[in-house]
Amino acid sequence: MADFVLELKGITKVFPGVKALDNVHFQLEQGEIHALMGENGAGKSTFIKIITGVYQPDEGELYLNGHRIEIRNPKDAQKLGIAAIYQHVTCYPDLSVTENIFIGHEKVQKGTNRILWKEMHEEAKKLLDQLGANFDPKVQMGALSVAQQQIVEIAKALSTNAKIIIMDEPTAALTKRESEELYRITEQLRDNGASIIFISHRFEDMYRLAGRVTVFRDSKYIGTWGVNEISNDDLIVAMVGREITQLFPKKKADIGEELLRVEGLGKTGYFEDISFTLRKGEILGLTGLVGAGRTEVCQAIFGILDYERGSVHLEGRKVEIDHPQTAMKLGIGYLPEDRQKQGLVLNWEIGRNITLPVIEKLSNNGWLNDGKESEMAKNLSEKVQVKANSIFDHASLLSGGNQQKVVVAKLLTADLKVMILDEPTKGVDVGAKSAIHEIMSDLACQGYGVIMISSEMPEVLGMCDRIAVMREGRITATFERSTATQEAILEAAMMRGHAEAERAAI
Amino acid sequence: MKKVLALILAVIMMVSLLAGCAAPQPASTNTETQTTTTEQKPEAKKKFAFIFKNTGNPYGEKQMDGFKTAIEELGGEAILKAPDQPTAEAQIQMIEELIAQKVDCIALTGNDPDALQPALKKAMDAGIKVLSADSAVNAQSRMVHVNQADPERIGRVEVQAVVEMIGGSGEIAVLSATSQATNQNTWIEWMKKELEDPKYKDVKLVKVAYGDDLRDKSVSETEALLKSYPNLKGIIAPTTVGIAAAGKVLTDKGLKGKVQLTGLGLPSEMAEYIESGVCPWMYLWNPIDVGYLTGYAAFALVEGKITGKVGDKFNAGKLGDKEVIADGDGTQIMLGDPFKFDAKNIGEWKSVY
Amino acid sequence: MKEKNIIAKKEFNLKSFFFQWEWMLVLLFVVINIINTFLSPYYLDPKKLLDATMTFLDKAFIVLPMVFVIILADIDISVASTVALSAVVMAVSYNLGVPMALAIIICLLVGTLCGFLNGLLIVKFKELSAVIVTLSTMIIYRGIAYIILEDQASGKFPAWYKFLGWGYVGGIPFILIVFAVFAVVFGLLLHKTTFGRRVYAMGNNITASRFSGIQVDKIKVIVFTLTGFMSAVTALFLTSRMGSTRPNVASGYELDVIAMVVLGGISSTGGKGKLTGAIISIFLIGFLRYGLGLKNVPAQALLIIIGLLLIFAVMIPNLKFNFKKWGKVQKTS
Amino acid sequence: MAEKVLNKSFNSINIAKFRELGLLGFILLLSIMVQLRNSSFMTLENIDDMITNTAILSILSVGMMLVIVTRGIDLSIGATLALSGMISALTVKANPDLHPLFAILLGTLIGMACGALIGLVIAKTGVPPIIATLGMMNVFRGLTFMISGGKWVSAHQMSVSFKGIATSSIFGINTLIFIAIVIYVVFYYFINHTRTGRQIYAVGSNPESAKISGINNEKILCLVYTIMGALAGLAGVLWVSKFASAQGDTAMGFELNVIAACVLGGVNIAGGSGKISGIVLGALLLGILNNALPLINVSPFWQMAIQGGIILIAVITNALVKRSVDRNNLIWRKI
Repeated sequence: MADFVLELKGITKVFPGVKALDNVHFQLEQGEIHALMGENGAGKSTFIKIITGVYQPDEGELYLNGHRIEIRNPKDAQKLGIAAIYQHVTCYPDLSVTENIFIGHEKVQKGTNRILWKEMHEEAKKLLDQLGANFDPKVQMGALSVAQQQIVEIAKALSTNAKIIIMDEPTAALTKRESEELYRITEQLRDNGASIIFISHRFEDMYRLAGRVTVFRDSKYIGTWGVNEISNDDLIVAMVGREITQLFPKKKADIGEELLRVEGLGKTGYFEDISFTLRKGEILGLTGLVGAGRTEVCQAIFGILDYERGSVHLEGRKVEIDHPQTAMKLGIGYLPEDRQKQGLVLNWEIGRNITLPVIEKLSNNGWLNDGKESEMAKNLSEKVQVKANSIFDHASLLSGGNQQKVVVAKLLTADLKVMILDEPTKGVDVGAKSAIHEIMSDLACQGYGVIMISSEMPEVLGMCDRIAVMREGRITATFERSTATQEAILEAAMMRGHAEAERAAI
Repeated sequence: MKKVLALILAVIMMVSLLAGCAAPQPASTNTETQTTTTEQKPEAKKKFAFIFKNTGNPYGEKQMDGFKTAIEELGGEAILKAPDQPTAEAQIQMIEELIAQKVDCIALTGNDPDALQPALKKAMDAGIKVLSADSAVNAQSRMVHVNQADPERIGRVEVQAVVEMIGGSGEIAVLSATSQATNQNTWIEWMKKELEDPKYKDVKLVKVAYGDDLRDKSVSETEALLKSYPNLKGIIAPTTVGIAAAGKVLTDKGLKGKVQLTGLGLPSEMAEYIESGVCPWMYLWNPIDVGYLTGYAAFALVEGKITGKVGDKFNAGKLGDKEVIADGDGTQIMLGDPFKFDAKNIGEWKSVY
Repeated sequence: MKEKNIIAKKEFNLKSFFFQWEWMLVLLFVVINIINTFLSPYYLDPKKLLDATMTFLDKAFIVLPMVFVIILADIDISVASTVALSAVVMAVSYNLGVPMALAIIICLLVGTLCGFLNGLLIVKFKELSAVIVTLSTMIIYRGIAYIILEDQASGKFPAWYKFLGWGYVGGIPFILIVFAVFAVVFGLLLHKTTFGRRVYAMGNNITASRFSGIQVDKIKVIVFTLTGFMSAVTALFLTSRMGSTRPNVASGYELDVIAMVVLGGISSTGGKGKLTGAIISIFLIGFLRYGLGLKNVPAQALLIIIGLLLIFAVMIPNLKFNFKKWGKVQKTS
Repeated sequence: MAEKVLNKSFNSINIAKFRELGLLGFILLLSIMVQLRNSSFMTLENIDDMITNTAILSILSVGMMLVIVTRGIDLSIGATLALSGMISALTVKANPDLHPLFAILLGTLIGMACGALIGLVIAKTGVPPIIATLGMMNVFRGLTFMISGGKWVSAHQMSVSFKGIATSSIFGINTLIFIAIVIYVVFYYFINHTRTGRQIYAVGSNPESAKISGINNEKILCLVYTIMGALAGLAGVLWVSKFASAQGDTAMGFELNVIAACVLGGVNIAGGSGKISGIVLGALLLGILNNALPLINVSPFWQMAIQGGIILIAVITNALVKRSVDRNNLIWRKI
């Protein structure tokens, strides 16, 4: 058992004011897929960056095949055969796919050091084919979908002939079908002799792939188990440090009269002929593949995008929404998909972030009122249970789940009727996830209408009263909670005609 | 809250600083700390300031040299200043600085005839003598102007020169500095007046181009002139950058003898083209003398020998006696006629300025 | 898990209060004043110091709105041309017989319009950055000034107009008083109103601001319009100080103004900085120039000193606080 | 899905091509209009003049493009140009027998040193490029005045061989143009076919990822500003040789022309993209404007406004064209 491909002993990393890793251990066996789990902020990302040489540990030792090593920079890691696929895809949008794959280890002619474009394009094409992707490697990276970019990242890892591959939440942005494709690729990599560290929040990822699982909590090492040795509940306890009684705490809400009605909404190239209604106390799920136009429809209702055809009716009255401010005044709120880019001012204090949408209302005719602001910020951050010492902590210092809670708190500031939540639990740890679900359920009980965009099937089935499925810009089916099944939804999301889709739709 | 506090503290700091200033000042007699030459008089030396248009201009450096020589001959202290850009705004700031230094006299070559008026008035109100040199400021903002040469003479002489070069008939053009340069515009006016004379009926002024005293622009303007007017026979460039740039273009294009060039230029810049014959001859005054005369005039103003009225006379060292004469609604002191540089004398001048 | 109480009261932290860029500037300001006092016996004269402010405060009016522009992570390099155009239009309309008071209003309108146009173009063509838009309008505005006035100067304003640039109220220069009033107004606007808060939000993250219901386009246009307006105010005072105007006035002001703003600790990447910093840096640069001018330091040396000051002033806090910032960056990643 | 992507990529390639074609079309249109007004425009001689005058601008644009690709800007190049021009002119004045190649080398080295200094300040201390170069602009300009002592170096003080750099020709092409073409070719190869060249784009496209990919961002930044400095230094020598005069205020404000050429040439000010062919066309457009406006007798007072207007129209048209192409793409997208 001494022969681990990679072993880390007693790793500690301290940043000013924070201990990001505290005496952490890890052992990776040859040819295994090893899941690394933990809540956001448990130290997983820092841990990876130590393996890939982005950070240096303050204490502790690294062993590769039993030899003590030091990884001073990412280049060292690359030379040692370690590659990482990061959570937020780290691509170069202006460069071609080929370049993205080969950046840092381009093929060059010996002697002249000229880049061999032709060879690289061919090699890239080969790698992509191997991964079942059929786009042209000369395409600009920025023109690809997130899932395709993920595949390029994997191709990049393959191209370095990496022996150790780290995947940091690769499935977070993927749909079920795309995840399946990823599972297949990951297993293929393992079969070819690579050892893989797989980080994910999704239990299904772990069960599907991993042989062993290691859990971190609060920067500390909790333990390592074989996947079959540990129950789901025990794993949650290990990660969260407490028991979570109910993953989808859907409470029964009284469904009232119609709140929002969308009729024949269309925008060339994005979505067509979108009609649905939302009633008081109802949670409407909007699902489908990433890129099916769900986000665009909701952003059009919220006034971020404009729509070219159709109409939106609020409480029976036709409304024109040309700007988010109008939407908010009418009582429509939107929780954006990307909390870091669209939801938060990261450099700002929690309090300021929360009150930003209603700053005008809290002011005395335009003059800031610090007292009212802190009061509201305090109340709301307690209500959504943000883990922070004060409302003056910077949002950038919070973990992903807590950041998401702050964004939810922002939504609660305004006097809303309709709330649109776009992937509210994406990349959020188990604890925060259930907290967000609870808030959502409470809101419905209070008579709000909630639209939830989600790609995660259990979440959709567990939380929604009704489910609308979109495919390529159109609504293809609507299900009542009682009649919805995973298979039916998948069928509506993919339909016939796409050979790949059929294959992926289990 | 912090911001307000910071603001208040900053204000307090300022106030206390100013309050400190109000405290009795050190006696003004021991303010002179550095002495460079032996003093002729027991009390502090009188201070004479000269502000040129901009720094890094050899023409201006020579003027300042001349001014300094004169003032040192007379036993005063010369302060030479020039802003980094030729703007009136910068000169106003320098005038304020000189007023604060309690100089006795400010001489300057104005970057704008009118814009310096309020600042110079303020200086005169503070008892400082003000005169302009070379590039005049308006009559209200000066006591007297030292004129390097009569603009009428400059304008007429240049037309006469170019007409002689081209043999009495043909198309000519003017390549000036910026479109708002006062000196150049006055000269061009006089050129046009000279051309009205019937004896120039065969000479046609086709265009006034502006090279903005920039090398690259002057070059492309010259090239445009040559192309737009293929029959062009002569160019007058009454500006040092313009004439050198035109000389370069004519040399490169091998147009020596086909297109004649004259104007106002620095001998050092133009030596190459005068020696080669591209520019048979040109004119300029001696900038050192302009500065020197300005120095003597400044000293005479401070000593009270002249007041800037027409008819005042004073001795200007090696330049002999000079008289104040009328100039529009102001007065001026004339240096003399422009000096002609040709292949014979350029050799001895090219290393001087 | 117990519900934790979240603190909502800010504690006054003496260390962090003094650990601010503005104090560094104040310190620098004091040092410069002390050095100047030693260098020149003429420096420490309150009346002359007040007079000195008159020479650099004209461009200071643009510094105030430029702080907003740079907090928005934009830039406006057309300000000097706006000054020239509004000054020229004012002078020309006065000389065409328009009463001076009306000519002043026209001047302010022209400046405001120039700024509004910048803002509109920037908002309507988001593909073009503010640098490109204002680079083109910089050339266009001054070009129009040339078309209007050609090679002429225009002036001969009524005598009372001179008061703006040269007058005193109770021994204090009028321009200083007006500047102080504007400084307070802009300071309150930036730090005490919802408008200012939104400007900061946009500078930090414009997408999140939009999603939070802020009318980002409207605010951007307002900020650029304000910049145009204040450029026209500069035009008023500059023209008064010069007594006449030309199409080439105020050339190079844009770089001076930006230098002052950045020295004041307003980050060119947006979202950070305070108005006080910019105001201190106006006086810092102004008095530094004045002091060195009194010593008759050559213009070229002045250029070098100010250039180095600018670089070092921005460099020093970067070096000093590096590890602190570094920590934050790492934690978020 | 795959079909959609192919479609998309096809169009994105098209847009890049379209930008340059559009610019080329605009240049042709402008040329025809000028030609109709003044027939001497399209003569060989005038074209030669025009390209010679544009050579220096386009050399500098190459360097500026690299700087902008890394999300930076360099305002100091006018001053760097003046400084290296002045020092090499003074050297030539002191040693008339100096081989012109040595003068070129000297100027380039001085510019390189200036650029390296800027690069170090920006890369090592994190001072924003606009501030660092604004400060250095003042410093270099001041140094130029100090070194020259306010004097100019004039034509007669320069050796014939030195002045000959700009007037001579190689293989029948004016040396300036020849040097410019060599620089285009070298840099085309450098940015497209070498690792370091591609890393410049990687750093500009996504600095964070570049760090993770093991690219030394600081080294790349230093390199880019050093190249810019070296090109400015080279341009300084060429400038002085071309105009046969070195002044303290040489090329004041020239940096704005260079930035304008880059912007017209489609270099994205937000970093990550820019092509040699684009900036050559951008520089050419500016060169044509400078050459043509005096030729067609436009009043000097109108020239500035016209130039500004054309720059604004060019960038706005570009934006509008790109929009309509994008919209067309959407219509073709099947829903």
